[in-house]
Amino acid sequence: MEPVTVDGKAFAPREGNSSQVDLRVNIGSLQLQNPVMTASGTFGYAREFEDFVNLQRLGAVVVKGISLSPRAGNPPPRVVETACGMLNAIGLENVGVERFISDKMPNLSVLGVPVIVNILGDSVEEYQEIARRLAEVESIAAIEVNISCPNVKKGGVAFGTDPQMAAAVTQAVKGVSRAPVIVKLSPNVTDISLMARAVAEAGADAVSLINTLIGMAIDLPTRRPRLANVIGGLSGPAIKPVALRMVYQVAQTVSIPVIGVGGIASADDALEFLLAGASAVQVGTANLVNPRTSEEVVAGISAYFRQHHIASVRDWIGALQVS
Amino acid sequence: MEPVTVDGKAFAPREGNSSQVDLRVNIGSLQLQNPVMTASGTFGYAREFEDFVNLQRLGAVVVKGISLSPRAGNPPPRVVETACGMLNAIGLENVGVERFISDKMPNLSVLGVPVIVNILGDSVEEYQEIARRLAEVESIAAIEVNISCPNVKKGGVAFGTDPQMAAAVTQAVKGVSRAPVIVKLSPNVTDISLMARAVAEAGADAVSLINTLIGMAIDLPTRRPRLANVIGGLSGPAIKPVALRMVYQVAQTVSIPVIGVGGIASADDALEFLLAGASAVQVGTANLVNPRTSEEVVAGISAYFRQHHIASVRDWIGALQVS
Amino acid sequence: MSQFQQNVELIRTESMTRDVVRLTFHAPDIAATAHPGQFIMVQTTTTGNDPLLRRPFSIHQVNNNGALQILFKVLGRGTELLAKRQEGEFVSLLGPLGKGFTLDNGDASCLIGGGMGIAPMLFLAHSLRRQGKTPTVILGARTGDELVPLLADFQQLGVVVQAVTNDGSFGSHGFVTDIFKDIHFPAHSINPIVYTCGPRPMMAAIFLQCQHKNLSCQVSMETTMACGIGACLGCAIPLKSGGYAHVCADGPVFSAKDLLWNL
Amino acid sequence: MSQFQQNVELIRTESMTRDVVRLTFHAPDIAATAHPGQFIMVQTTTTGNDPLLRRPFSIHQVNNNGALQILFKVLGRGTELLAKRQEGEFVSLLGPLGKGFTLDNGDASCLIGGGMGIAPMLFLAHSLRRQGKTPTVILGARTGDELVPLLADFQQLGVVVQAVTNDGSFGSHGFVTDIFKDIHFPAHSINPIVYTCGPRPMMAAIFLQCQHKNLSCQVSMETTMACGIGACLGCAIPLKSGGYAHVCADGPVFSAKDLLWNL
Ligand SMILES: Cc1cc2nc3c(=O)[nH]c(=O)nc-3n(C[C@H](O)[C@H](O)[C@H](O)COP(=O)(O)OP(=O)(O)OC[C@H]3O[C@@H](n4cnc5c(N)ncnc54)[C@H](O)[C@@H]3O)c2cc1C
Ligand SMILES: Cc1cc2nc3c(=O)[nH]c(=O)nc-3n(C[C@H](O)[C@H](O)[C@H](O)COP(=O)(O)OP(=O)(O)OC[C@H]3O[C@@H](n4cnc5c(N)ncnc54)[C@H](O)[C@@H]3O)c2cc1C
Ligand SMILES: Cc1cc2nc3c(=O)[nH]c(=O)nc-3n(C[C@H](O)[C@H](O)[C@H](O)COP(=O)(O)O)c2cc1C
Ligand SMILES: Cc1cc2nc3c(=O)[nH]c(=O)nc-3n(C[C@H](O)[C@H](O)[C@H](O)COP(=O)(O)O)c2cc1C
Ligand code: FES
Ligand code: FES
Repeated sequence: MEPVTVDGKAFAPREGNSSQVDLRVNIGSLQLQNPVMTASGTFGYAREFEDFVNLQRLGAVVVKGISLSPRAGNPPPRVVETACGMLNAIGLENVGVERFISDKMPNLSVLGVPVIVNILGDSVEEYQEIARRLAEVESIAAIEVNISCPNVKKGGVAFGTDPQMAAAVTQAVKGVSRAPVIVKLSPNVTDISLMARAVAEAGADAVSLINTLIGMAIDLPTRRPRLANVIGGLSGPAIKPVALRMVYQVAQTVSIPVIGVGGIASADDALEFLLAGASAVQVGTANLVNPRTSEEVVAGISAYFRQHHIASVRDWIGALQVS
Repeated sequence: MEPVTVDGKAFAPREGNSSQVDLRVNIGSLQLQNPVMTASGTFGYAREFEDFVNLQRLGAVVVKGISLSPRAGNPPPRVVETACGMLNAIGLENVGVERFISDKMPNLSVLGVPVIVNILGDSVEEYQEIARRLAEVESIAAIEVNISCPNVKKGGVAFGTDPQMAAAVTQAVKGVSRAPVIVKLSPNVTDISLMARAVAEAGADAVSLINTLIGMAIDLPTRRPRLANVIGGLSGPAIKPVALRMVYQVAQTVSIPVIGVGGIASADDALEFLLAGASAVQVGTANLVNPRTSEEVVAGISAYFRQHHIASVRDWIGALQVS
Repeated sequence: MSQFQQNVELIRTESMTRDVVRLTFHAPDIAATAHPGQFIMVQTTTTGNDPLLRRPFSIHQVNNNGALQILFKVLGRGTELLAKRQEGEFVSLLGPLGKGFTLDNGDASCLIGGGMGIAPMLFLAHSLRRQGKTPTVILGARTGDELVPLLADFQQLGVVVQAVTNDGSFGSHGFVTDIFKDIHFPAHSINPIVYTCGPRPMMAAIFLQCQHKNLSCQVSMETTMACGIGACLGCAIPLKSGGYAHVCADGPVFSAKDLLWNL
Repeated sequence: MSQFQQNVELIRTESMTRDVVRLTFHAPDIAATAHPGQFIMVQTTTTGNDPLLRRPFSIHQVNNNGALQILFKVLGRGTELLAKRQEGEFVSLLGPLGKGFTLDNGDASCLIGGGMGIAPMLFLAHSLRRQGKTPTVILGARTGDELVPLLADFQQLGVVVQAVTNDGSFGSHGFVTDIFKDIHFPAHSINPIVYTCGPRPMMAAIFLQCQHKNLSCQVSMETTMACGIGACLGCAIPLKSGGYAHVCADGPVFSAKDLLWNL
């Protein structure tokens, strides 16, 4: 078989069965069979999707953010649709780390798919304590640290907007975690590369981005905010251009793997994020619209690579042609 | 006529002819007949819209950004559609301040609508020099300072992301400008309130927000960025939730008027921005889709106020009910 | 408890009133497993991502031939788009979703539907009849136009419908609560039960009456929803015991006494 | 030079091939003021903001009864949506836009349309015929299916069409350039002119031949556009003299010699 040249870059087709493509990627010490994950908070505890998705086909599932103590979440309304997107203010409702380990993990660990646990806290100590508890659970494939939360000890400034605080959280979690540590970056910053560099230097094994953009919606008839929480997080196709730009930017800044998130709803979307330099992607809001999306993205990437004779996803990652 | 109570807040209907509503707003020393402007870069030099809009019905028109010297702009492609939005990388193509004054202003000043001139520069001195030249033109109603540009003297950091630099530009322009000075804020910052406060303290008569979010799009078949400039500015309905949130936030921070921009395509959208605390609004991308939008927004606000017995737009501005 | 995501054929569209539409789909898998009170999430767009989210609708009726109906009022963009879909087109449905009405425990029941809350009552009445029960049915609407086109379907089931309209244009003049006030179950009834769906204030008033009458009351609740399958936690509803339930997974039917009503 | 934004009735839809569609609107104001080579911007959505922007199409033909036609290939979401619109529906048009072909200066002309670049050539041929001129017409397409349905309209105008297909399935086998190569205007022609629209490489090749033949050449250019009315400066095209022109306002028809071709 001839090597295929695309815009001057040679893509070496894989030997042997040309209908097989190598989709494996590494996130720190974790090897995934393919680069497609689900995004935290949009895939429940995975079981909700068993009727729609063959979970074993996914690269990994990332579960809803877990805090030290259970949280009831925000009063409703918690979600509102916007143009090509949605705002959510779930308020990080979750069962807390203890019940997560006792009630949820046993179910999760038998699904045959790597489970990544998203965590959140109000202080460095809280993040660390959650990570310490999770380190006891062997079947956890990785920790994803959601740093978009406000630091209650530092006057409520979000960990995700201050490089020093983000580095401190990363270091604290990394220090106690057995599994690779992914730090999930907030897009609500002036320079996301700065944040990425800070957490990379603090020892993060990977970064994922983007979390939601902060937004708001107003109900004209009642003259009130449409979310009880007033503001919420914007996600969905509307934010894809912002996510893609930030992934491109960060992938050029840090050498650790970048996981692209934001508005991915199809294999084409995922392929674009990989081109921009992401080593893996997460499907978020699209799961809520079409619960089969994540598996369709895996299948679509395979089909595309077969059709275009791309032997390995590693040849594709970062292959964007910028003249 | 009875005063109307809406959610506990009394709206006093205007005396006399109840079908007339008072839409007048003040931006610094400038009084506008209504709060609806066009956004810079989306309304050409206004003449392009004469077949569609009765320009005299608008509050003001804001013209395309003007630099000291003419700029050719970026190579194509310069625009690309995204989900409920678009990216542009026009590259600030403009005729330069001299030809603007000699060729464009004579036409603009006879339109019967206040003309606001958007300006941009690579250094504080450049901004000031443009403002100084424009100060000689009496018919200019206000200057809008676009601070999203990189400061070439300070290593290319955008004026719009550094409070000190933004304040310096504001002060410099304000010092030479005869007309009120509006500073247009970038949303690509961690804390837009900080930026607003900095320019307010430096003497800005008003702030307008938001400019575009930085985004990117990729063309899968060619594996290239879809904009020749790689990155561009995201605008349109997709960004409305972000704009609304920032306007709400800034309106609670500064006491100077806030002009709301971002995804406004209807009177309902405009009414929401006014509720959130904007004293005026700008219609941007919507002009490109429906060139009549700006006039329709004016008419729609009037109709809504008449129907709901709101006597004056000043009773509506900031009337959002947050419990 | 299987759930399906399927592109199914729209086999019949009916304009019930100016702004109430009934759609019939050929959706045998969903129809076969559906229980009364469950709902489906319907994709409203055919191209593009705006509106982005599916819309929830109670299952109005199913039959053995795989037909599944929804009945809805055109309110905004999503329902507008759905109302425009033509027979023969395909529509993506997700369902059956949520927990429906509990049917088994009582021998006497009263079904109270108000406005579009009538939608799930047809399926419920049908299922109760199949169990050999004869529920009392109270249907309320703003005006007669919204009620009349629905009566025949209930009557076909052999149930007696008490109609009430807010404007008195059909049936009694007033509200469903005015009728329910005077309903008295036979003294020997075992676990008599009230099923209701409609505007929140209506359901709250019915629940209050049930408390006085010592009747158990099942309510079908609405919230804004993103996913409908328990994935996003967007559809929270406050519980009397504190915290929240999720309407799409724990409901939409709840025992009224478990909810926080702020009565 | 008035421009209109109007909701007009779609009075006829024609499937020319599997993916080429012709739509006829009743748009008397736009039709009455349109010049060949001008275009319209068409709204593709009926609800929602996705796709957000209008799509540009050359005016294919107009008549005295206010009919206006576009001819297009289904490529992406916008053209897909347009292809689905039904007769009797209303569509928002913006036009006539841009600067069309210059008709007045010559007495001999050759019209060369390739692919969807054929679209504006019908209107142009029609206008030239009304001026009593008899243009030479070369139409090229990938395959015969794309050409055949269009021939009758040109023939009705009384012009001779030279057809060429890349696959040889109809007319000559090859490219429009192969035909044009052998076209020689009468020696006494005053300002003979070549009008062309099609893929950029085709137009570049035609322009090159024109330069050799010393013929003036007008090209109708495409770029991505947001507004179509000169407001956004999105549709830049590099000029030979440096800087950019704007296709929607300065074009879409340009004198080929003014553009930067990178030949
Ligand atoms: C479990 C469940 C079952 C439902 N069953 C039915 C049914 O059988 N028949 C039926 O007609 N409707 C039913 N609804 C409500 C239905 O989902 C909404 O009417 C629909 O989503 C509105 O979509 P839209 O795009 O037309 O309106 P939008 O554009 O989303 O909104 C238009 C206007 O309607 C208001 N609105 C939106 N959703 C609701 C709502 N749930 N209740 C009241 N006002 C609303 C909005 O605030 C807005 O003012 C059900 C809802 C739930 C949660
Ligand atoms: C002045 C002008 C006149 C035109 N006249 C006609 C005409 O008469 N008939 C006709 O069929 N088309 C014409 N076009 C092209 C037409 O506008 C596009 O085909 C259309 O906008 C595609 O829209 P879409 O939503 O279907 O495709 P999109 O979803 O926007 O794009 C789908 C795919 O097509 C590609 N594409 C998009 N636009 C173009 C383009 N302009 N050329 C080539 N590929 C493109 C995209 O890169 C993408 O790969 C004209 C364009 C201009 C600027
Ligand atoms: C309903 C909802 C809940 C979310 N919860 C979390 C969460 O608990 N932790 C987290 O890090 N991100 C959370 N996110 C953010 C997503 O994981 C993702 O970063 C974001 O939605 C952007 O991707 P998308 O556009 O594909 O949805 C949530 C998003 C949504 C829509
Ligand atoms: C094509 C285009 C050109 C623009 N040019 C300018 C400009 O010259 N100066 C400026 O301050 N903003 C410019 N903007 C930003 C708009 O004025 C506005 O702030 C932004 O588009 C958000 O509003 P919208 O969503 O209503 O378009 C431009 C926007 C677009 C789409
Ligand atoms: S709607 Fe998503 S959990 Fe209920
Ligand atoms: S498309 Fe907007 S200026 Fe040409």
